Amino acid sequence: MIDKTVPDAAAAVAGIPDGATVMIGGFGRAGQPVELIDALIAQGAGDLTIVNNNAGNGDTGLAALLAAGRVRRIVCSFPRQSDSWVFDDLYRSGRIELELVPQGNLAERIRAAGAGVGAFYSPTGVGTQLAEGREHRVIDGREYVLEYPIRADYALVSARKGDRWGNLVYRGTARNFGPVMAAAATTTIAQVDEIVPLGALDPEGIVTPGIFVDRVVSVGERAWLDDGVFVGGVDREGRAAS
Amino acid sequence: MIDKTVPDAAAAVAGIPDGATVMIGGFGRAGQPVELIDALIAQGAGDLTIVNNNAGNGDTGLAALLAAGRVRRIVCSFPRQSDSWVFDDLYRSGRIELELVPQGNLAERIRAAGAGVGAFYSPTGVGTQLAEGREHRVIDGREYVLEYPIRADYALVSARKGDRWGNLVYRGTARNFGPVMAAAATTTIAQVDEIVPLGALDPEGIVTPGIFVDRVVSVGERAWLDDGVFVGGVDREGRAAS
Amino acid sequence: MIRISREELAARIASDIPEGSYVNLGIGAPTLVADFLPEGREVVLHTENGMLGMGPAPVDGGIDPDLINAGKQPVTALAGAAYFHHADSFGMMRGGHLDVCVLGAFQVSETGDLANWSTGAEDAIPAVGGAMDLAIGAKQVYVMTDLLTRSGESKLVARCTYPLTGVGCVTRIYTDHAVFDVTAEGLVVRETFGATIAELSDITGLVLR
Amino acid sequence: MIRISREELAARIASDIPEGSYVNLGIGAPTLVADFLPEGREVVLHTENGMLGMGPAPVDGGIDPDLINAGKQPVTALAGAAYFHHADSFGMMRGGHLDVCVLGAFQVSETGDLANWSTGAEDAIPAVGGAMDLAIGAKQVYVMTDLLTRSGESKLVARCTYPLTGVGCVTRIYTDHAVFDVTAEGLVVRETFGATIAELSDITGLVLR
Repeated sequence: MIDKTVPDAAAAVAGIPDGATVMIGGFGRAGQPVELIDALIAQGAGDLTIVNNNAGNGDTGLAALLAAGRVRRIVCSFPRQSDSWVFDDLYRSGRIELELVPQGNLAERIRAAGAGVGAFYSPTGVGTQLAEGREHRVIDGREYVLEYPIRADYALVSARKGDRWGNLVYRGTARNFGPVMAAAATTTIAQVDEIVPLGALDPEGIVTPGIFVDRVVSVGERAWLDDGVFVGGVDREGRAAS
Repeated sequence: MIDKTVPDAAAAVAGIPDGATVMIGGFGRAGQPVELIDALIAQGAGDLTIVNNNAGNGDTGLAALLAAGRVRRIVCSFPRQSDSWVFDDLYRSGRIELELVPQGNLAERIRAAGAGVGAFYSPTGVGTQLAEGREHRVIDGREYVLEYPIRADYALVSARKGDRWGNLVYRGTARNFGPVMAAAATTTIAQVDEIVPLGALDPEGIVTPGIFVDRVVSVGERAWLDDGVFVGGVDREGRAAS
Repeated sequence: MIRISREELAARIASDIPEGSYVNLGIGAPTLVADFLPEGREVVLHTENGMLGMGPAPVDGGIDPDLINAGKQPVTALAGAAYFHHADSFGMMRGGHLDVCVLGAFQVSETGDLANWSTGAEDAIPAVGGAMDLAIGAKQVYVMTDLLTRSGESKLVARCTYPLTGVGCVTRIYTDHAVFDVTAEGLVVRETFGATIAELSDITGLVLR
Repeated sequence: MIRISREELAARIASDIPEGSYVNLGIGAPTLVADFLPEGREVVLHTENGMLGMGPAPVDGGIDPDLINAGKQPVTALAGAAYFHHADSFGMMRGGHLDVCVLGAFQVSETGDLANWSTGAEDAIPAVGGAMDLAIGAKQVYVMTDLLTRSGESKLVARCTYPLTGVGCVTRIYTDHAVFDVTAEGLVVRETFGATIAELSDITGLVLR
């Protein structure tokens, strides 16, 4: 019987070695697999390259991984936020490398890795600093820049529900990078609020088919899903990281 | 109020001119928008370029459009089937042009058009006749062939349900090319079994967001959805077109 | 010179967005535009982080951390909303499916070049997000900005000195003094809120029509 | 020489597919493999037209025209199945996510070149479908074929004379006489159903080990 479920977050992140490239889902805190990141911090892997849209918020999750000194390099589109003080400090003191990628190129490069596309021509960034040194090409009168896939050894994603085959459904805008990252990593690890029996997920609505997922761990229901109490994502006053 | 619904199939295909490039969804008969194709035949547009996975089955739907002499050129991956006699005859007598594209390159080229990708490198077809004359490139030690987007003036797709914003959900393997074609055409026309009120479709399960759809027409429930009676797709004995 | 407020400008932009448009409102001031869309006019808002049909901020107690906009503020979903992943979301932009996006700016050139992601300051931490994708992706790229910086320099310039976000991408510039269209023949004053073309030419240092 | 039947060959292939594998079975004979997967061994079948977790043909009366396989035959969906569109489906192949695909062949070369889509006949109507994507996409590409054509020619060849489907893509060849692995050192007889290596070399005209 196929059973990709693992008992806890520690088991889920077992084996991630020093020096690994790890994609981490989420846009800010929405969809950030905080429990897996906490387990990764406890696990101890270091010298990591992280691929994420941002570079951590506040002092938890990805920010805590950065603060623990485990990250050598980060590939992202928007590190600077009102609550990115952990990254800001590391960057200013030269303790972390940054590869800045326009968000759509980041998403499409990750998708290309999962879909076996060798490279693609994007119109995004043409004529800007971020396309300097890249190969350009005019196609049908429009200028494009050649972009290569971004692959990873591991992807850590957060989803709403999963089953023992690794099928996943997400929730709202927490879906964001999860589906493309799941397909772009050698080993994909998903934390879910709830593991459901095989067949309980509507086959029309499965967003990440299990073929892309290696391990699934339930981290339990988030209280606010039922009672509206806030946990994570934005701050209690609804003020946002800009 | 946004209302993309139109009263009937004739209104749905109004304005498609001679010489248009028209994508038609479906894999064989599954997902083929037969009612829209019938309306297109009645509408009279000719000299068409059709993009479809196949080249018609039996004497209905796409095959009927071909038989009516409206198609100058077809772009597809698998024209030759046990029930493709209409195409076979046109092709052998030199009355239709064929561009044969490996199925995955076909799907990805259509996707590229919708996603604004200028071109991409595919490993599919390298070293074969179908890649002859195309640009090749070695990336990370693997050889790829450069593939360009396939765009269309119109896309005709078939979906299970739609709403007045043009949001669509599909059913089973009838989804196939619908979502990528809907995004790759200037004007996308969807036939659905049922138009439902806005908000009735689960926002987590919408496969084609309305941004890609211009007109939606209900063609009514297909009887077999409820009672298992067969209509279209495969023949009554379950023998398949190979 | 007469200036209009940020809210008045947001209302002005909102009134120019036709019913049925698919619209992305950038982080910051452009977000205000949503509040001024005329009652009953259906416009579908896109947020880069994976939703069409974005609704307003939630009322008290309705905050859902799984439902945020590009600025990471809590939002709601309207009836008809759809969620999708990031590659699909940016495919919508890059593929030219959005009718309008409204972006902030540090500078806009008279040929429609946009600079809005970096001041190029030595010690600044760079961050680009979806700005470059939006700049080249939407059919109409509107800029919403004060015409002058706090120190009185024109943000409308002959040539951007800040790092570019996109080349020749801006189609219209809404400022607190006037609205400008970017045309093949240069900047055209579409509407002024009081200033004359001569006055606008004077403070921008540009040839305007 | 001893030959095994098509069904026996399908069973042989099925027994080599480990539990948990993601598998695509090509049109025609390879489809038979599904019928011989050992009871209780979970293998997830992929069909190019957009489903993982494909089940067997429906029982009488259960035919659903929206639920077909790549051969356009009616199938069913297992618990755990998922549907997706064509670009996603072929992304799975091209991206190397399938563990095994099983394909038919006109010819296979000793270096693993595959020819299975065209005999190159002048009057033939070409059709390629997903063959080229499968050939280069799966981690293991198994060919299932008779060793000899009806006219007695070896389908295992030094160099394909028919138009290629993929270059160096086949990893193993299951035939009615023997099973061959394609290795960097040439074809290795993995298993024979009776014939000696010398006999196999004789009828194929190839150096075998």
